[in-house]
Amino acid sequence: MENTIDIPQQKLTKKDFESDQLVRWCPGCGDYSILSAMTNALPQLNIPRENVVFISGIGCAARFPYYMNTYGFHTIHGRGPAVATGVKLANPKLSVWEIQGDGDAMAIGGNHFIHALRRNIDINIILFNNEIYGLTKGQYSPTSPTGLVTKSTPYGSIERPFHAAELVIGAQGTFYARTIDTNPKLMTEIFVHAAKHMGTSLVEVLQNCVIFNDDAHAAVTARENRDDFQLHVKHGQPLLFGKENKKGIRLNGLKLEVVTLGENGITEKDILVHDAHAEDPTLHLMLARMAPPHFPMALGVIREVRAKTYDEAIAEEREKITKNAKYHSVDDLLKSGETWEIK
Amino acid sequence: MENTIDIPQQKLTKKDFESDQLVRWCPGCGDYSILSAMTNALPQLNIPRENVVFISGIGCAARFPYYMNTYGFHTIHGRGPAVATGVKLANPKLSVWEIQGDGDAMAIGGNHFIHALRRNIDINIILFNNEIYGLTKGQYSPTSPTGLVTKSTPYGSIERPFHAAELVIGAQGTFYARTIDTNPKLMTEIFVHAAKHMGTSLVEVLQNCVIFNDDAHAAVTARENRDDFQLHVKHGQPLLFGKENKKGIRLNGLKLEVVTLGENGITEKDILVHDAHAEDPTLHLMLARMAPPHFPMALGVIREVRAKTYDEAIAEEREKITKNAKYHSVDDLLKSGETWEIK
Amino acid sequence: MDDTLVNGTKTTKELEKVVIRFAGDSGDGMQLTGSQFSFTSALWGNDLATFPDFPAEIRAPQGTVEGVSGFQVQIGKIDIYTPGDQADVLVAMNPAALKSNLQFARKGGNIIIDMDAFVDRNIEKAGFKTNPLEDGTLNDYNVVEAPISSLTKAALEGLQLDNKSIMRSKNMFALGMMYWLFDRSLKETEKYIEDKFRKTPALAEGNKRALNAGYHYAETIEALPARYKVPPASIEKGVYRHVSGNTATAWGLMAAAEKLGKQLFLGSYPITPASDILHELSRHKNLGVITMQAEDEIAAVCSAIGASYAGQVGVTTSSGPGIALKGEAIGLAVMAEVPLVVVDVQRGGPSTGLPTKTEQADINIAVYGRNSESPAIVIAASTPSNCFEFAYRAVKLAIEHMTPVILLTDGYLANGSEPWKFPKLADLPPIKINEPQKTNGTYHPYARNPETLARAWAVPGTTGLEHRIGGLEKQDLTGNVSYDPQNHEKMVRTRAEKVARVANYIPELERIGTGDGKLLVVGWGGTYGGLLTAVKELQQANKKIDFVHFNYINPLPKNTQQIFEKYDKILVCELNMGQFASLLRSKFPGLNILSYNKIQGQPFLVTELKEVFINHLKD
Amino acid sequence: MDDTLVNGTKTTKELEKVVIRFAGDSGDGMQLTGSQFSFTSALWGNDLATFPDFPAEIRAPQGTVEGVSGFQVQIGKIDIYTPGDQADVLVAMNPAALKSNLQFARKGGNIIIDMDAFVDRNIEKAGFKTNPLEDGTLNDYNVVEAPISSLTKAALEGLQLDNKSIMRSKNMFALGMMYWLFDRSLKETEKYIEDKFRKTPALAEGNKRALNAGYHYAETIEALPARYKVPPASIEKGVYRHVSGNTATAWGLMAAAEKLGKQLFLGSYPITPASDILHELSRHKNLGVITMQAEDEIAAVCSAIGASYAGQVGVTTSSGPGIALKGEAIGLAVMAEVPLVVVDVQRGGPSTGLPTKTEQADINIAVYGRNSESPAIVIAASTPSNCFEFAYRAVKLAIEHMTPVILLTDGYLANGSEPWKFPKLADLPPIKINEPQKTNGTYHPYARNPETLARAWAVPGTTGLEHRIGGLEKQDLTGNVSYDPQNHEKMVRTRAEKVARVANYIPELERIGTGDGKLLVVGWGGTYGGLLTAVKELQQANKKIDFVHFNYINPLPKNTQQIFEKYDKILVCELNMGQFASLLRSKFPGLNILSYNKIQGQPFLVTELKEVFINHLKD
Ligand SMILES: Cc1ncc(C[n+]2csc(CCOP(=O)(O)OP(=O)(O)O)c2C)c(N)n1
Ligand SMILES: Cc1ncc(C[n+]2csc(CCOP(=O)(O)OP(=O)(O)O)c2C)c(N)n1
Ligand code: SF4
Ligand code: SF4
Ligand SMILES: [Mg+2]
Ligand SMILES: [Mg+2]
Repeated sequence: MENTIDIPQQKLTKKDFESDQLVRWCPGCGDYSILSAMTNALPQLNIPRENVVFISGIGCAARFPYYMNTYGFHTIHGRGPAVATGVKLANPKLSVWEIQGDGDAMAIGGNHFIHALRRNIDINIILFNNEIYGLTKGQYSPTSPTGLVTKSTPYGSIERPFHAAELVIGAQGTFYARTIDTNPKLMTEIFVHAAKHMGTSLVEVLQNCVIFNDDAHAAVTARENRDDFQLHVKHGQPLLFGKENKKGIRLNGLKLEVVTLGENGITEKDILVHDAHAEDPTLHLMLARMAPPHFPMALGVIREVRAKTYDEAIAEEREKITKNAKYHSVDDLLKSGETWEIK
Repeated sequence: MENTIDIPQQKLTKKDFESDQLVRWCPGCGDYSILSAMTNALPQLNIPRENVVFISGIGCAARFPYYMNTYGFHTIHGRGPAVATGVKLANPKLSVWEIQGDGDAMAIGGNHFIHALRRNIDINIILFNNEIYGLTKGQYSPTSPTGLVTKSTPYGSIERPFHAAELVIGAQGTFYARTIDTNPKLMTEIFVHAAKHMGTSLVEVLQNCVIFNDDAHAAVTARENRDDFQLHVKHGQPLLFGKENKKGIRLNGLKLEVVTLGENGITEKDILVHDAHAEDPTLHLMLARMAPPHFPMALGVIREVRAKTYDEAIAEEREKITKNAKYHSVDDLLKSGETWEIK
Repeated sequence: MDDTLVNGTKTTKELEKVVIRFAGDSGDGMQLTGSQFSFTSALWGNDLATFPDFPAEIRAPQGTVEGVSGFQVQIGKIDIYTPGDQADVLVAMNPAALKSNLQFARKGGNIIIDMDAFVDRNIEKAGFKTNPLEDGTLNDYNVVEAPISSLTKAALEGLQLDNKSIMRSKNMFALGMMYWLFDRSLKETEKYIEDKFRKTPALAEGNKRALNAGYHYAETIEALPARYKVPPASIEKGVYRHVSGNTATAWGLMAAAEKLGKQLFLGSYPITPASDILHELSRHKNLGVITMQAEDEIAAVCSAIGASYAGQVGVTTSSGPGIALKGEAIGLAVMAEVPLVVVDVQRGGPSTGLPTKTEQADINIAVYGRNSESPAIVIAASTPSNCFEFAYRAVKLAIEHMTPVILLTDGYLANGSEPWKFPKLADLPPIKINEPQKTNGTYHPYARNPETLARAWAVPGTTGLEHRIGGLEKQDLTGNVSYDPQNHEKMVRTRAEKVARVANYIPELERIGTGDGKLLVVGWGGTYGGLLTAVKELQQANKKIDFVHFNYINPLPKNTQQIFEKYDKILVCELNMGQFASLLRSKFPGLNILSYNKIQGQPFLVTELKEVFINHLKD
Repeated sequence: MDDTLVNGTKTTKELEKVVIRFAGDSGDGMQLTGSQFSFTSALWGNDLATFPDFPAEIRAPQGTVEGVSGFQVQIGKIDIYTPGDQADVLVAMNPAALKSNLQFARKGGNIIIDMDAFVDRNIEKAGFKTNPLEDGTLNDYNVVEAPISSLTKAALEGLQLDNKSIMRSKNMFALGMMYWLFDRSLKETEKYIEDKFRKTPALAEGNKRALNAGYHYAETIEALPARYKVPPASIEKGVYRHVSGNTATAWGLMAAAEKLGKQLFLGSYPITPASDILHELSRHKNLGVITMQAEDEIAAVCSAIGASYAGQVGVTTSSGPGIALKGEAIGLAVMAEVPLVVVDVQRGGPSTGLPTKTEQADINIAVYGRNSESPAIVIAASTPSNCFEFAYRAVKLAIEHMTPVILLTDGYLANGSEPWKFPKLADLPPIKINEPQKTNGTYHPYARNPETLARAWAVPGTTGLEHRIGGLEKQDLTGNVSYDPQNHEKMVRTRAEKVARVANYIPELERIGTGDGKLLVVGWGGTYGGLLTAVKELQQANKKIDFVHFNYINPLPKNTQQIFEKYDKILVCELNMGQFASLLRSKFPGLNILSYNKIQGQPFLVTELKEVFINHLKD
């Protein structure tokens, strides 16, 4: 594995990762707290600043790289995963972060999104899901719920939305985590976790767009819903939630159900234990699909499976081929095969 | 629903659907039998020829429309679902078929593929999956297995493949069926079934490319594997297979397992019953994921769920809006709002 | 009005035309203020043109330069073709608005500011080092320092409105002042306010009070130099409305579809400054419109092609980066010979460029931006309101000639607006569909109309015309796939000739001028208003200068050569690096075709143009 | 060899050059036969050029016209620049091969057929109504009816080979005949056979037997009119190999990367006729090559941009439809000013067009096919082997000027091949990287080299140079986002000037001819061989005709105007509708620039060109 990361000379701080550019999101936008979580997370990774690259497409979210004091490339709409793939393959030592809005990732960029996941290239994709097109002033996105009234759906959207988790796992994704912009600590934790995963890490952040889709995630994020509608999953831990962790998730045939500890004789033993590392994604999909009002929403690392990354595979292949190679320079290659001399 | 289909004047036959063009696939190509199954299926649908449209992108598979004596449009690589969507919305009375190769559908066309499924527009997509790029003479495709040696992977592919079923269901697909080019009867049946499904029907045909990827599906399709590695699923029927249907699929926690009737006290009651109509796709995904050598491959209609189609939703919306509309012509519209007269 | 609005005693002065600019924070309601002023002036009988100047950021922090929103309107008793170069009156609601808009104010003009907003914190936020009201920055202007905020507050006292709502009425106070200044009635705006706040009477009352307070304040104070009168213009009789370029485009498309008795299918992906066409069309699904917000621009154009193929009017709308993505699919429509309308609302580039700014740099991609020999009809609208006409014509040409039409508008036309004497559907030119016919019982999908060379539109669902088409080269007549070399040459030339023959169906160029000038000014698209104004003003000053403006880019009008060859100098003025000039040079070798270019994301100024023309007339 | 190969007595005749064409079913091994003949001739010392003619279908049914595969080679004792217009000797292995290849045979030339294949069923399958050997179809040719199949069978008797393997050796029989006809040694091909069938000695033996049997049969029969001698050409000394355009392109890219000490990153999506570059590069991952078969062309170019941004040599390869998809991303590279090489192997269009045929119609999209003002360097290779040089130069220009370079080749160059005196890496021109420098401790990503105007290549991973770039307009020097109007104009002009200045770093045009002719023939790209041959032949006939060929399209060589202005007539010959001529007209108004165009998916014929030139010289 040539993918070893240099360790910086001195311990970096949050400040070191903040660029000198004025942050220009709308006041109150959820993007601010994501930015802050990121500048909190990076120093924990012990990667020199110059080895960190932020790539993005276009959108409000995609302005992110300008605000990071690292290398950054604000590319074109939806193509971030493709550019990031080129960056990572050109220099596997880099810690590559790719920032996408829901439109960027799942509308115009849908194809690159699923293919990055399939190839399992070792980059970290942070998906800012505000269920709206922010930058272009409020059209519905592929994650907007049916019925949403937006500039381009004055009578309410008639489309069925994607669910990021299902698309990610359907595309053979190896890492899927979900978090919310109102929980900085969880975000920071998950960014660090994502960075450490070898392969394409997909972190979906439920992000609030105050201007065009305010409170889209309130059913989960609102203070009063925190206990009943957030389930923080952890590998190896029982799926408990609610005030004092009194509620839990139980398997019933091929269905999940919410149960209360102590009621009807239910004990912790009945509660499903999270296995993020299972190759088979059945459980991950079931957890990811949970949503209010009948279920809490699962937050945290839902799937984390180790599979060979695309960059690893390339390095391995090169090593093998080089070992058996008959020539070692273009000069040799040109001379190989059928040649003749005119004297 | 304005989506009612005219009934043709007289009963049509297979011949009626064959065009006068010389079929130009390689001798032995699996595409021939798919074509034949299609010309078998269409007369059963009782749709007048002029209301049938075949749309395709580019590839060997995509030549299909030329061979059908219906309307046909051989468009550009990967964009068939988008063109087909436009066709269906422009005239919901049409029976729209969209033919794609695996590269066309899941490489360049990946985005349109998943979005057609998400919107659930009432078209029928037939995916010719030969796990290779045929027309461009043999490069690997997003469905090629890791390790496959092709023109562009002389040392074997290092990529992880998509599984069509998982991508389709991950994209909120409502209909997924799988069939094989060596079973004309099953193909015909499934094409008819797909046509009757309201919404995007996705039929994956395991197709053999004799030239560039011969026997890619032999583990399932070879005569000697038929019994042990094909499971023909039917809604409401137990998942039995093998010689004399002696083997079956049983649920064990969140896993499937192959069991033999009569062994260890196993009876038909232990065998899982197929429910293609379940909204929750957990079972469908588990079935779709089964593959040799440890499992048979599931063939038949694996998922078939009724959800409002995009074309239905548009028609409904229009009806509602029209009922409440204040104006009924562009003339009226121009006159509406703030106007003034210069005299 | 260089010669008219002067400081002086408080009298009423008559003006030919005047430019007013409203600027404030995004939340200050400047667009509304501007529209109301425009509407009232239109009712009064002025000719006018308006242009909004939106901030690039969605909602930059309050009080920053990035968050300033502007609205400019020129009104006149003469014909008005542009929103004007520089503001004779600038209304600046806060220091940031002043900071970013001072560049648009005419030296010697009037600046009305909300004094209350000029507190240290705001001044600093706006990026001023010192207070501009005190440091001489405004020496060249007549500054009216009005305590707009506090007076509004006072006027609204007792209305039980929260502070936010009160502050939101400031704009009405400013508008009231302008109504007094230009001697306009408050009636229309009062009516508008009542309509808008029907459900919140307190707000209605508040806004009306602010409006009146502003009016009376202006009447009272000494600071306002004079009262101005811009008498009604002599405007063609008829019923008018305001329309922006994007709205006019949407309506033109709808009108064409209705005329044809077909549905309008829009496949589009949002992009500034084109999105409003999608938004507008989404509102009219009762009029046979289908809008599909596609997953990307490629799906957008492909779904439109599918809809056209299936017999409806297929349209796609976008701007530069999106247009770049559509090239392959437009090529398919060229080859398959299906109608398709592509609207390109041009913006500043290259790449993402200056998304909210205007530019005219997509001629190249429209004319040349497809692989191989792939000719398309390219036309361009030239005023906000004639976007209607050219959108209509785009559909007409696409369907009558069975080929893609690219309609170029731009950010300036899209967002600008002007009064429009709108037509009746019955008066619009008919659109003729090429009906398919069988020859001896067989249908030849590539049989052609002998005059236009257009093939027929045989749509799925029609009994007996089943046929197959596609992107591979087609055999003449049958449309079957053909690799025959001679057939290929024939088909390439036929497709080119088909587009060339469109010249027989478009109007000839109209020359503005006597024809004996030595300088011909040439423009195309959205720069029409500025160029026309500059040329007319010089013509009135007896300069020998003529003008032609192109709405048809490919093919060119038939009389182009004939007009051009009379001039020593042909000066092509464009908001790009000379793309149309280059195209003209390639078509008319031997003529002296010069270029004047500006690439600043801004329209031409009339003063700037006049200077350039005068210099050219000198040597 | 119009004047040389004649029917007559069995003697040896000397020829200056001769064209041989092998044609048979896809499975008949015609490509191999042709290559062997070429290789043997090259060793013998002939100059030569070859071109394969693949069927459009993957594998059409045996015996049909659609399934015929051809290979043409011209060998000479003089310099050979093309595979030749028409075949002096056509080998047709079955009726379908005869049917589809007769058009390429010279009247009066020789046709060698496998008599055994001319049975009724095959004749009918090929689409002949009657037997062409009997109905007079071949009256104008000298036909040699050889029982190739049966003699091969006889020769291989007793070898325990199945019928399929025996029939597969037919091609060697035909090759043997050709070796006798042109007096060539069998040695090299025997060696090749031994190598190829090392693991199946019976096949090796069978093929050798067939080869020898053909040779001896030809020696014996009466039908062959004469034996021909094409003496060695006077060829520059050195070591040679055959190379096709696509292979040369791949190797040129690799050479540049190795010279730079960088990795070569190819992001590509398969498309005919470009895929072979991807295939070739995939084989050399031990030489610092990374190939990524992307999900589509957009991902392909974007990954290449990412790789360039991160400091490796980023390249993408495609053909027309794929190039159309890359426009938006190329625009990003223009704006971000990162190096990028885009190889466009042109094919017949528009849309999917004629995917297996050649054409030169992508100048427009290469030069103009991006939104807004988005200049790119455009260069074109002109022979199969100089694809190496221009691929190398494409990398050099992209990196030294920090901007995208589009390299145009075409299907004819890509698949054609010729002997190539390949260079040593050490002899190739150096490639200079613009190294980033800090000014007073700060790094300005948009600081420029004062001569080239290129910015530096500061790659992620470099300590202290962290910076952000993107597709929005950049502030001069800092590269920060800027909406400033003046800055925008400056940056648009700077990017244009940067590309214009590339003219200072490319060779001037070389004129072939005396300079006193009145007709200047102009070509570009892959038509070089044909044009040069035609012009040279006329020059030898003392016609006043000169020739310049362009490898640099944008910018043009500095001396273009200077050369052009000497001529009354400038005749631009292209395999399109006149795209380069149009570009030249737009740059050099006032010159008499004419066009000769052919759009048939086929290269120019020398005879055709000579006729055109003679006509132009007349009036
Ligand atoms: C090719 C192209 N098409 C369209 C656009 C316009 N555009 C910019 S961002 C955007 C969508 C933004 O939504 P999302 O990705 O969800 O990001 P958000 O702004 O919500 O963070 C669109 C449509 C563009 N810049 N380029
Ligand atoms: C834009 C574009 N890119 C690439 C191609 C070349 N191309 C044609 S078909 C094809 C892939 C064919 O594979 P698949 O879709 O699996 O169909 P199959 O031939 O196997 O039936 C490719 C890469 C093209 N025609 N257009
Ligand atoms: S528009 Fe929405 S997403 Fe964009 S910056 Fe504003 S609040 Fe955030
Ligand atoms: S290449 Fe393969 S898929 Fe294509 S026609 Fe031949 S056998 Fe069929
Ligand atoms: Mg969003
Ligand atoms: Mg395939």
